[in-house]
Amino acid sequence: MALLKRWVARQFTTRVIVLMPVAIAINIVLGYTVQSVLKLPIYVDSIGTILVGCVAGPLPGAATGILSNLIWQYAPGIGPGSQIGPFAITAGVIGLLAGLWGQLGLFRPRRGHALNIAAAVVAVVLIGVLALYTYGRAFESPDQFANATFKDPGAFDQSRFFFLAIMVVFVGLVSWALVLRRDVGAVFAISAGLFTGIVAAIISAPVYAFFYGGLSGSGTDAIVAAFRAGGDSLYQATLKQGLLSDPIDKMITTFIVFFLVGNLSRRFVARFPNGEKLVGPEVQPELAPKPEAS
Amino acid sequence: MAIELGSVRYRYAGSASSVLGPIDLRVEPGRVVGVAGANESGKSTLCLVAAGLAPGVIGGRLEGSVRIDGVDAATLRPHELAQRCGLLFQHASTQLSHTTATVFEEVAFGPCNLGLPVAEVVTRVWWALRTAGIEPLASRDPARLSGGQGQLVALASVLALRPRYLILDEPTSELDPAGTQLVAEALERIVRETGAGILLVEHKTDVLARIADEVVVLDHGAVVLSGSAAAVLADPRLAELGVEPPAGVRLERAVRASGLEWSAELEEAVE
Amino acid sequence: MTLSSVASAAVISGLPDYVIREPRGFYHSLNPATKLSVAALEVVAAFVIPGWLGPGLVIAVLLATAAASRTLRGLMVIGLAALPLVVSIMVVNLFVLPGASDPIVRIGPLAPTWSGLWFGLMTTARLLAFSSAVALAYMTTPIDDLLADLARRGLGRRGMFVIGAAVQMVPRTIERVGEITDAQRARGMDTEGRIWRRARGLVPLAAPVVFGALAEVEERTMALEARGFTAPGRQTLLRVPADRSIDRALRWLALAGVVAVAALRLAGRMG
Amino acid sequence: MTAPGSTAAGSIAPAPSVEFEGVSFAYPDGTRALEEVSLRIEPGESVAVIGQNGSGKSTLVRHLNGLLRPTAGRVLLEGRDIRREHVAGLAERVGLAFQNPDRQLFAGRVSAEVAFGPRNLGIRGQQLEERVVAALEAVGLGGEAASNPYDLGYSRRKLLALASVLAMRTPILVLDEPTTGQDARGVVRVRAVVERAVGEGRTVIAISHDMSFVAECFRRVVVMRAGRVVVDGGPEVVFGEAAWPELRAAHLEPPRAAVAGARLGLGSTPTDAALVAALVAAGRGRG
Repeated sequence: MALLKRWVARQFTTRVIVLMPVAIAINIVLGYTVQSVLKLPIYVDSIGTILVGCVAGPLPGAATGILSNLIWQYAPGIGPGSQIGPFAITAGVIGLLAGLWGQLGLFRPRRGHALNIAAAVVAVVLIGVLALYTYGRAFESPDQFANATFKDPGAFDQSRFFFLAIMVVFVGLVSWALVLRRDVGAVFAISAGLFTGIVAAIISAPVYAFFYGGLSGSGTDAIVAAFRAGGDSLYQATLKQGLLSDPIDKMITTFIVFFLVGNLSRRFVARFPNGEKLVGPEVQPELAPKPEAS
Repeated sequence: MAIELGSVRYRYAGSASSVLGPIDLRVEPGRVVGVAGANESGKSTLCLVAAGLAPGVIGGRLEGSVRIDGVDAATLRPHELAQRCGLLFQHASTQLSHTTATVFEEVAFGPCNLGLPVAEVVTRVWWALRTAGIEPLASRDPARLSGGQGQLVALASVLALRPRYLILDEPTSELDPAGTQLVAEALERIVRETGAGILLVEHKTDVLARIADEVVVLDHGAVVLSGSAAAVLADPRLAELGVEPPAGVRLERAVRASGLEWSAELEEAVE
Repeated sequence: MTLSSVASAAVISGLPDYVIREPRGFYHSLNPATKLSVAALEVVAAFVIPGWLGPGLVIAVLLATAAASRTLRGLMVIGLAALPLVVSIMVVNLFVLPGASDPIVRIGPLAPTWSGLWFGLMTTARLLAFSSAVALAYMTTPIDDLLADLARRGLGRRGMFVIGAAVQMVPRTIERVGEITDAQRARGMDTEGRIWRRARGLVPLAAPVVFGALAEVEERTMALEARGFTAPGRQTLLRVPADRSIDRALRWLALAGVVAVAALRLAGRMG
Repeated sequence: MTAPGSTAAGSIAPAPSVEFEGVSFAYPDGTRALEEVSLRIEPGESVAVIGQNGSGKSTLVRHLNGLLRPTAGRVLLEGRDIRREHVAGLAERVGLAFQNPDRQLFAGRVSAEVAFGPRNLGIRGQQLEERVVAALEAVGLGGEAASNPYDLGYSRRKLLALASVLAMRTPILVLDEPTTGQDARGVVRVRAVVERAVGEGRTVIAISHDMSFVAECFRRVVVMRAGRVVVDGGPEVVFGEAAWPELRAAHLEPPRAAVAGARLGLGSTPTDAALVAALVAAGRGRG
């Protein structure tokens, strides 16, 4: 019991308490800005949650996610605030998972040692098998999607088609990260993002289906409509849509967070509860905290 | 009775070398000790150390002793330190709590944290607002103030904890001339009326010339010049230490350098 | 401090009016927890009572409450914000509702169905009932009243700070993101070109938000410590929203309502 | 026009003239920030804009690269209205260094940060590298190319932000409060950057509260109050005794040398050097 209390207290230092509101505001504002300024079709409304999770731990991460959605629902300043509240559960799980990834050191920069590369390969295989299984299960009904969109039924096994789409994005992001940063750690981070995305989709689907008839008011509704036209149930269509867009969104988000954490001044990161797991033992001495300027 | 730093050295967590020290410094109640020096010469670190927050809150390693009114700062917890020694930074926006709707409540944030009775909180808030010279702002929204006003609210918020000493880290560096003037006036009033001891880090040597009794100059973490404000600010080594001398001193130097005499008439005109 | 009435507390403590901020009107003056309980009952009723009775009844009650508390306009804004979702719900359900086979009319391959129309309208009604119920609580309850009330019911100062600061941080972050967008556009970031060129702006836009915030976190942490944030014991609450007997009665009623609706549903008597 | 010390990558296009024609601007919340400002800045001029916070200085300069568009009036570069031009396109001609570096630094390395601007302008390879090195040298950060920007102190981050705009080699350079938070060495760096840019024939426009910096580095000073230009002229005009009532109304103090010169009846002496020259000319101050 005392151990549990210490574990909790260790994650909620004053520094983390100060970071949380900032992260909540980042969640609410940044996703909206990316859509309005850069006009990109992604949500990225969990950067703050994943950041807190990975620098502070699972509990602050979960708390940041849950509070983000509740506060956005309660005081809807911008964007789709007035419908976001029920997804507090998803956001909480995303934060919790990010905290686990952080404590496992998945956001740490890694060099291309043989051991790291081997571990990365294992991670990719694991996440690939997991994704294949999930997509196989979710799409196990006959190929109605193909019926609805492609004239030739049987030309596509839709679970494989979607699995492939996700994997293309995965490989694309991973190779971009490797070219950009020459850092094997990116493989772990983006794998973690894919896992998070799958979990998020599975949790969100019933919420969507129950509260909003499976729709979100954004462009992805067209996909839901296509599945439904193919004969899927409300829930199934929503889940399939989620399994397409959530993993992509979360892979991009974790990719951004990985990039951010890698670019962060060591001095800032090191003072957070998860600091040493993010900075990692591979940091050269000259990267150790430098004196604060006046 | 004083803040006393005895041969203090400090290094940040994970850093191999000291960024500060050795430093011996004494801030007595009713006195203003100015600190000048180039950027990254250790001035901010000195503030954190003197306020007892380093290493208490940010880690790192301290050698030597920091005593506040004879008590070893290392034995005091942050909220106890806060009631002995107030700390103010350069950006007003980072110091306000951003949880309050009025300046009154913002200033009350500290006393409320201490769990004081409401009547005591109210008394302290009015006192702090009066001392900082911002009673008329009490009902305003702290998020909608000018830079100078915001800094004075931050100052009042620190005063409300009734510290005997104030440590100010470049409180005017982000302010326009009007804002700088407001803060300088408030500091003069605080010393006069409360007898607080002030450690003031400041780039604007004109401000130091106006309100500091003594000035120390830091270079690479160590005190290289110290003495009365007038003497230190007129020291010819100031510029090479990265400190811009006050306007009057620069003018005097320019006049002398051109072979002219610094007459009483000139000195009066520059005052 | 007594919890009986805000006004009497003000007399005792001498708090200024702009800190008390006495709520105007009956619904506004209800205790925040009461308004949240009522909202919870409304949401549960809208979703659990089958058919049109649930959402219809709830929307009627909401409109009446909003009219009485002069928040109709605000409710309209919330309704408008949900417009994209409403349109989507109507269109998708009208044309592709799984299992629907009662077309209103056939236009080529498109066949809107009656059951799709009803399902869409029902989902819309529930959605509007849900977001309006929450919005009404928000519009009649300032966030610091809610926090003060939660604090009395056991929320610690850390929780209060996180929620209170987050709410105020949103407009500040919008402002900050605006400045960052300006700075990067001034350096040639493309916000108008092709998608992959725009995608390259993702990190330059997101990174300064996060880095800047983290750089501030250091100073804000120390500023909080310097204001006694980690002092032991409970903090003083300057203002505690009234909790009258009518509040307690309403909360019991709301609880009873939730239980009744759930029980009836489970018993299947309304199905 | 090739400036001394510049390399092959360094030629800078000739500066266009800048003209504000009756520019008014109101923010969406109704705050009126500019009231019919008319101003013409010739190529190669160095102009300081001074005034209290909230007087409209920052709003004014944000019109130069289209970040803000006038609610009335026109902004012209080389006689052409910029209303229809994209910010990304104007960035080629107008470089704007903002006051707060933390609103733009995003890269993990100092050199990558500086490369962002010129890269957006289509500069690549050798040329890009040269520009980055030259810009970092100009602000004295030559040795920090591989550092993390946030490992530098605030004042050096500010110099880095300045370098990131310098590297774009725009013919017009706009600096918002470049000396704030700088120590004496930093101010010397900023002065050198301004003087060099002026020497290269670029137009330099700076907002500043530092009156001695303004008086010594700029040949023209524009005083703003409540969204209007109230005084406009050389430092000797703006800091001369006749303009003091306007300065005071704008909550500004003339430099010490100007005050001393006026008290001694030496006319307008906005800088230390001007005061000394006036003393010599008047044969005063000798023992």
